[in-house]
Parts: sequence; structure tokens; C-alpha cells
Amino acid sequence: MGFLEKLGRLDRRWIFLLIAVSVTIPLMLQRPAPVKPSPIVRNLYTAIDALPPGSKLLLSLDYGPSTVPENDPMAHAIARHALSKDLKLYVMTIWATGPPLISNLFETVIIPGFPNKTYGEDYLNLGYKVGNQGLIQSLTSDFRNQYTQDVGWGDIAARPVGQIPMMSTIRTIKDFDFIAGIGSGQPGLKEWVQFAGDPTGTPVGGGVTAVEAPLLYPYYPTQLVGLLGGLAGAAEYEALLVENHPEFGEAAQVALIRMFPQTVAHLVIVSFVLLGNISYFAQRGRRRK
Amino acid sequence: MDWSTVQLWVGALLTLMIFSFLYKDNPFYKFAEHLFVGVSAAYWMVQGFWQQIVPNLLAKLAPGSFENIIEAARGQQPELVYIIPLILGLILLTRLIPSIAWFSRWSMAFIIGYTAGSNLPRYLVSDFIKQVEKTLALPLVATHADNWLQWIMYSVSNLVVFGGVICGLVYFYFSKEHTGAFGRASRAGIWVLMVAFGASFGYTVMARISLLIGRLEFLGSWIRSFT
Amino acid sequence: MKISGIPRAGSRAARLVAPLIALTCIVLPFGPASAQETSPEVVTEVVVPPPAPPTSVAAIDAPNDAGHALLVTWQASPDDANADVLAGYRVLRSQGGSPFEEVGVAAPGQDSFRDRVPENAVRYDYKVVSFGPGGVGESGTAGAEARFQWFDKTRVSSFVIMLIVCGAIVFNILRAQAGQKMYIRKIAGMDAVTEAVGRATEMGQPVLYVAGIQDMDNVQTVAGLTILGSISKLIAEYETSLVMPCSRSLVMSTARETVKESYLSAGRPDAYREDGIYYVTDEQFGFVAHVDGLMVRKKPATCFYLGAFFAESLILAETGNSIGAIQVAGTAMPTQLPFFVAACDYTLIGEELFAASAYLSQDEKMLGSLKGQDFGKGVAMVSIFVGGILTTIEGLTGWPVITMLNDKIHWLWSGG
Amino acid sequence: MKRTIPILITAVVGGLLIAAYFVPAPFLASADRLIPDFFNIIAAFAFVLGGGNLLRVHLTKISRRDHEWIYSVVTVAGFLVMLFAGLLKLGTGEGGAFHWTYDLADGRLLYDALYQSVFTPCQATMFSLLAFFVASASYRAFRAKTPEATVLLIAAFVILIGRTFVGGWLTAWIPEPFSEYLHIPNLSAWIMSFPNLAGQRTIQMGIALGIISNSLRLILGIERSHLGGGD
Repeated sequence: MGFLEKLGRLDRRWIFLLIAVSVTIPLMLQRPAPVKPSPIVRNLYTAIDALPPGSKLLLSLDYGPSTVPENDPMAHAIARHALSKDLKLYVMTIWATGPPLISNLFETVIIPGFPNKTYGEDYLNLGYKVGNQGLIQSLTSDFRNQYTQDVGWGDIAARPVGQIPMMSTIRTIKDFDFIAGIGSGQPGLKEWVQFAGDPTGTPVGGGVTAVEAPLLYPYYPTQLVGLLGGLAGAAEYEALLVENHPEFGEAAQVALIRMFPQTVAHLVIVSFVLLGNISYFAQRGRRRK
Repeated sequence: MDWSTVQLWVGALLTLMIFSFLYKDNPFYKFAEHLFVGVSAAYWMVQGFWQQIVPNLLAKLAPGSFENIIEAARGQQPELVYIIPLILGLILLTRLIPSIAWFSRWSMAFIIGYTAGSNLPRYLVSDFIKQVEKTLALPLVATHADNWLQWIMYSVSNLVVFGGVICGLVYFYFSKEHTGAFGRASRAGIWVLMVAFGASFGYTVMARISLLIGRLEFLGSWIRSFT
Repeated sequence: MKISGIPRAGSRAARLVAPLIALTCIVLPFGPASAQETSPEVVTEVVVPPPAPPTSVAAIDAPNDAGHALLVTWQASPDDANADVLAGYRVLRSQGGSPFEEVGVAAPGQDSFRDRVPENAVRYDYKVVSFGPGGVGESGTAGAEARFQWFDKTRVSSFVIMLIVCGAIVFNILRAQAGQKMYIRKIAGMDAVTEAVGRATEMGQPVLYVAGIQDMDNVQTVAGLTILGSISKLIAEYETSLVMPCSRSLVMSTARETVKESYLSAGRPDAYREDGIYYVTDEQFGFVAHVDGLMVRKKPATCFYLGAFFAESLILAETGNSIGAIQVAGTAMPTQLPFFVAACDYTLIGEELFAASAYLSQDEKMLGSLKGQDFGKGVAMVSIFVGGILTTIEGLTGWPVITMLNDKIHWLWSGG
Repeated sequence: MKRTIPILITAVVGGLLIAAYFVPAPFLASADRLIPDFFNIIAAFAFVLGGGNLLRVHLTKISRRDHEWIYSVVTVAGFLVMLFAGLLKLGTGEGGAFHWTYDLADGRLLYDALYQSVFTPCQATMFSLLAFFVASASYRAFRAKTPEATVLLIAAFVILIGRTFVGGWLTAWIPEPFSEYLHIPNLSAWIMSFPNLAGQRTIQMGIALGIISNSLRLILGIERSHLGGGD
């Protein structure tokens, strides 16, 4: 059996091993990758950047721990951006797995990065509510019927919405100036477009895992302002953010650093596809003889 | 050893147990799998109880009894309309009693009605009508461009979408035989679908690698904790 | 007259910078009033005139809704653009002669406000007051009653399309019922079902069926279970066994009903084993961990994945491939289709999943509804074709006739 | 009773929801608001069926001392511990007092601690297995066997390279103005925005029609295998 033929029947466990190695080694180097922002990411950045101070941004973290490596950098970058522009940040989730992500966002981004912002005046935790797209649908007619109180955070207890300054002007989803959905499946950004953006005209943008991204392109740019597709999208947003706010430093470059092993792994997979085809054509050629 | 160290160790060991499946099925994987199934099934049951049954059913029917647990129930009047889901929910449980199990179909029928009725208009508008609108608004040749190359690219891009959507729809046409010109259009439609699949594939690879990076970062923090 | 929430004279608040007030007023409507009460003696330093009031205030019932909302409109104050003088508008409401109370604040430049009211068919009166550092300007009053509308006029065009598509489906179902023969093109994946089930019988291994990981509120799950109806009949006839782990309790109970009925109609009710269809966990990856383990241990000869799938598609399909099973997949999740296409033997793409049950059962009514679906596709194709040509001509020539025609097509597909 | 009434219920509920989309009358608006709520509540009741079934399957295995019954003990133990920790909202320390008012995601609950230490790593690791499977699948399955497969392969290839900085390096030599389209990152963006869009849009439209017709069949009672037998 020739080398190429052996290659064709390679035990897939060798492939597994090679993938593990090609991610581990570059990861240990901790270097940010050079990234150039694409228009679809730039659009989202500009849209949020153009909101006047005091505008209300609804950020929904609709993902679970499994996609944290991709989704967290997006949510964190958008939250950082919003607070640095003095926007009001309303954080919620329609995934049951979301609440710990919100706490994590507060702990790792807002508290250390924005010590002069106040809970309840500048940012708010609306927590998780059951209902999937039905919940979004009901928010278009009445927000307060669903969110009768916030969730609080850490030692800050939950309060009825009537006592929260940030909630005084919120009646329906139309009262938000921007909806940013960070999602990894259903319900997610697509449902925000279908059930909130389309019926009310409120601008919707956000980020999704790379898998979901192609699904959302048809909505761009009319129904969806901009889109962060996977880790690369997050890295591009971070690049824009760091370019305009160098003071954020390394804490805001998580995705940029992860893009390096990512690239190496892509190249390894690309060479697998190439090798697979070479061995296939070689074998076919031999059979023809 | 403090609690966070325990968590880190449990997490890291379970991670390694599951990764061991890549080599082959083994007792460690079986252990992790069975533990995960049990814990996650209970996780979702608890979510259903505390996030759904308590606030959205019990607290709506008897707000007074739950105002100490659910802040929002304080001072509310009972909403008797919520007897309907209570009854439908109980009817569903008749499935446990074989002689009257057919009764549970009433609840299923309600759910199917909800599924059909809420999906129909929304898919119609967002995924059919709006997609047609966006396609028919494209001019087939660019009406303005800065230079000839841009003009060609604009026109080609629009033609690709225009032709791609029409041919793709032909592929999904069920009630006509795919032969002749119709068959050729259908074949072109498959090509367009294949490009879309390829693009999805490329994007997905990216996402999957990102997940592995996240997991390896976790194992890295575990290993660093040794020192 | 005392109006709550509005500073009476243009003096004390003026020491603050105007934009700051504007911000405070928007966030805390009652802020300036309370500031006034707590600090009564402040010396005026800058004299700013009060803003001119808005004019032509009108209230109408908000259109296309279930009532409970009124639309208050006004003509902006002449000082609207001058941020030093005008900070915004307060909208005040009164019912049946009660004192006016503030219901909302609008920013400068806005000329309408949508107010939710407690009762339909009750008259509410409104006035709009411009405010700024120099004081307030009060408009005249206007009133209206909220009503609900019998039709949401913004959705007429969607309604028309719905009538066309659903009408075509119902019409073709009726035609099929009347005996009209319906043609359906080949769906390769469904042709292979018999062979796939037969193979499981030969090898004496079970058939694995997964109806996706979504609940019954997803139409794909329902489609997956409908196909299960036909396939399980075949399984009953071939006397092989079915394993169906479910990730939702409701899916489990529906699947049991479906399969039991299929075994009954295949004449083998005694062979039906309820335990073959069981619940695992709602958790996506807990479910996958179980199904993966199941596959390598029980080695099913045939695997069906028909329903809504997410990331698990490739884990299932790759594991199935490694044990050498025949795999038939179908989903309407476009992101997962490439993996099913790559790793499975047959894949139903998108709409084919919904057509499959009609194809398998060859039920005339179901085939009729497919024909109706195709009519919808035809309408879409013609519209795209005509619209594309009209848009092109319009862009090149600008002829008004073309613009008018194009506008008509655009209205029809506006999704309104 | 067994089939007619369910078909009627489906028709009424489905009809109400469709009507509510076009007619903003108050009672329809409340139906539109309440019915999704009702679904969620009923689905929560269904957990009793699912959880009961899970327990039955594994307890049977244990009592029969089936093959590998010991793993069923693991499932049952994990299930019961998590269930009681969550339903009773037990705390991690202080003797396991009941904390009725705590949010389920509160770190002081045993439920959340188990979630963080067992659920999360298992979920994330299962998910990350995909990185390996996607590599082996590309090696084995993405081969240019047919023209269609070749098209798929090329699109995937361009996107894969285009989403990294390497794509930029490889095609940096292409001169203006061609680089605006042929530069690999730009080319991959073009594929996403045009051919991919056409493909996705077609699939979306087809699915929408499929869902419309399926829903209509359900509402009209033509598709009814989910109801089982009887009259």
C-alpha cells in the first residue's frame, strides 16, 4: 500500500491529536493576531458609537457556557463600548443559562472598568425570564408586565421597576434606542429581528457564533444593523474599540489573542482537506490504470 | 482546600473524562456521560419549577401565598385565567394512567395549535415576504458606479442573488419533473445551495476551534493551579 | 394653576447648565421640582426667557392597535432648536376634568407622543408644555378617546399574500380530495427509507430515530414526528426494533402516541414497546453525550435524524459514520445542513423535510398542499423576476409609469 | 372525543393566533399574550413525565442488575441530588438551610455550585469535541467527487482562509482596483454577501412555505398522526 493510500485511510485519532497540538502550542504564546475590521462589523460599531449619551441599549445575552469563548468577548466589547459612550445599559437574557453570564459581565467588565457607573442608573440586570420568542413578542406590547422587578446584583437587592430610575421611561421595547443580541442559537438574534426589530422598527444588531452567522446575513443591512460573526467578528470589534480607546488595554483584547491559535488550526484543517483530496485523486488515478 | 479549588478539580477531571471518548468508549466517559445526563435533566426540571410553575402559574393564581418568595406577586389580584394552563397541565399528566391516557391529547392539541398559529404569520412575513421584497428591489445591472470594474461587480453580484434565488426556488419545486430547462435551473439551484453550505462550513469550523480554545484555556488554568 | 412637576418661574434652575437639566428631566421627570422645593433661595445669575409654547396640539386614537393608546401631536415651539431656551416637552393628561398630570417627556425635535391610557372609549384631554431653564410655555388642550381597530391596516399586504398562499394550498387540497392526481418529484432520502430499515432487519440491529432537540413548539419537530409515523409503520412491518431517545418530555409522549398508532395500523400492536421511546434530558449536550454512548454500544444499523438540529448534528453524524450505520438526515436548520450533507448517506434539505411526510404517505391531500406551496414559490419567482426588471428600467430611465408599477409590487411585498 | 375535540382545539387556538396578527382587538391581543405563557406552563408540567420516565428507566436497570447497571446509579444519584438541591434551594454551607428568595443563579446555592462544577465543564467539553469531529469530517468527506462537491469545497476553502490574517498575506500582491474583490478576505466577504445570501434566502423561503403549509394542515386537521388513534 502506497503512502497516499495509507493517508486516505488514516485513523482519525491521528487527526484528533494534530488538532490538539496545533491549538495548544500557539495558545501558550498569548499573542494578539493582526485583524482588519470588515464593513459588517464596522457598521455595528459606528451605529453604537453614534448613539447620543443617555440612549438606552438593551443587551441580551442569549447563550450558554458552551459558547462563552466566542460570545463573551462580543458581549464584553459591546458593554464596554456602551458604557464608555455613557449609554444606559439594560442587560437581560432569554436563555436559562444566561444569568451567570450577566454576573460575569458585571464582575469582569463593568466593576473594574467603570467604577464611577452606578447600578440602577447606568446599568441594570433584568435577568432571565422564560418564554423564548413568546417573551420577546410580549415585550413589544408591554415591557413592565413581564419585568415587574429587576434581579439586582451581588449585594444589591431586587427592586420593583417603579423604584428604578432607568426604568421610568421604559414601557415597551420601542422605548429602547438599540437592541443588541448576543446569541448562539434559537431563540437568539434571529428572534430579536423577527419578533422585536421588524414589528417595532427599533434597530437591532449584535453578534452570534460563527455557525449562526451565515443564517443572519440575509437580514443585513435593513433588518439588522451589523453583525459580529464568531471569534473573528469579536476580534474585529475589539480591534476597533482598542484603536479608539487605547486605555482599555489588554483586558479588551481577549478575542484578538484567541485568534492566533484559531488561525493555525484553520491552516491545519485546510491542509487536511487538501491532503484528503490529493489522496482521493491519486487513488482514483491508480484505479483508472 | 477551598470550594473553588474543588470546583476547578471536578471540572478539569470531567473535561478529561469526556475528551477520553475521542480515543474510544471507556468507563471514565461512561461515568461522565451518566452523571451529566442525571444532573442536566434535574437542572431543567428545577428551572421549569422555579422559573415557570411558581412565578407564572402559582403566583398568578394565589399571589397572596407567594408574595414572600416572588416580589412581583405582592399586592396583585389572582388572575383566574391561569386555571386554563393548570387544567391543561394536569390533563397532560393523565398519560400516566393508561385507561384515560388519550385525554392528554387535548393538551397536545393546544400546543400544536399554538405552534401552528404563532409560526404561520411570522414565517410568512419575516422569511418569505421580506425575502422576496429584498430580492426584487435589486436592479439587474448597476445603475451607478465609480468605475467599470465596480459596475461589473455590482451587476454580477445582483445577478448572482437574483438568478440564485430563482434557480434555488426551482430546485425546491416539487410538483413538476426536473427535466429540460427546468432541470438545468434546478441544477444551478443546487450549485447555489452548495456555495451556501460551503460558506456555512467554513464559518462553523471557526466556531468549533474557538470552543476548543476555550476548553484548553480552562485546562491551562487548572494546570497552573498546581504551582 | 399649579401643574405638578413643572417649575413655575424661570429663575433658580437657570444656574444649572441647560443640557444637564435636559438630561435630568428625561431621566428623572420630577427632579427639577424637588430641587426647587429643597433649595428655595438661590440668586439668578443669567436671565433666560421661557420657551414659546408648542402649537396646534391634537390628540387622536393611535391607529392599528388594540386601543388603550392615544397619539398626541403638536407643532414644535419656535424655540425648538435653541438648546439654551428649550429643554423638551412635557405631555400632561387629564380625565373628566381632573387635574392635569404628567404622562411623559419628549425631547426637542419630537412632535408626537404615544400615551398608553387605562380605558378605551373614555375621553382624555392633553396639553403639551415646553420647558427650559427660563420657565415653561403651555399649549392649548385637545382630547380624544382610544378605540381598538378591527384590522391592522399596516398589515394589509401581508394579509393579501397570506390569502394567496393559503388559498392556493386549500384549493389544491380540495382538488386532490376531488380525485385530481398530484405529481411529486423524487426525494432521494425518502426513497432510501425502505432499504435502510430493511438493512437493520437483516443485521438484527435496531433503528435509531432522533426527532431533533427542540420542543413541540417547533414545526420541524412536528414534521419529524409525522415522518416517524410512516417510518415506524415500516419498522413494525419489518419486525425490527426502534430506539428513540428524546430530549423533550412532550416529544416523548407525542412520539409514543404516533408509534403506537403505526404499530396498530401495521397489524402488530403486540410488538410495540413503549420503553424504546424514552426521555433523556432537555440539555442539548447531555442528550448528545447519551446518544453518542448509545451508538457506540448498541451499534444501530440505521440512524434517522429528522427535525431541528443544532451543533450536535456533526457529533451524531460523525459517530454514526464511525460505527458504519446508514444515516438519513433532514433538517431546516441551514447551518447544520452542510454537515449532514457531508457525513450522512441521504439528506433532506430545508423544505424537503416538510414535504417528506407527504411523499412517504402519498396521501392525496398532503400532496395537494405541496402543490399549493409550489404555487407560492411560483408567485415569488414571478414577482422577483418582474420586480427586478422594473427596478432596472426605473433606475436607467426614471419613467413615472414604471415607478408607479414598481411601487405597487413593492407595496405587495412590503411585509406590512 | 379522542380525535375530534383535539382537532377542534388545535383549529381554535391556531386560528385565534393568526387572527391576532391581523386584528388588534383586545381579546385577541390577550390571547396572543396568554397562549405562549400557557404553552410554557404546560411544557413545565411535562417535566414530570420526562423526569419520571428517566427515573423509571434507570431504577429498572438497577433493580434488574442489568448490564452496566452501576452507571444508572450515577445518573439517579446526580438527578436526585440536583433535583432536591434545586427544588428546596439548599445552600452550600451552613447546614443546608432553605433559601427561598435566592435567585437560582445565586452562587450561594448548592444548585448553582453543581451547575458550575459539573454541568458547565461537561457541556463545554462535549461541545468542543466538535473541533475534532469537524477536522476528521473535512478530511474524509470534503472531497471533490462531483461538481457540486467541488463547489462546496471551494467556497469553504475561501471562507476558511479569508477569516484569518493569512488570507490577507496570500493575496497581498493583487493590484488595485482588482484587490477590492479578489483579495481573499474581500472575496470571502463577497461570497458571504452574495452567493451565500442567495442560497440562504432560498432555503429560508422554502422553509417558510413548508412551515406555512404544515401549520395550515395542522390547523385544518389534515395532518394528525401526532394525535394517535381512536375517534
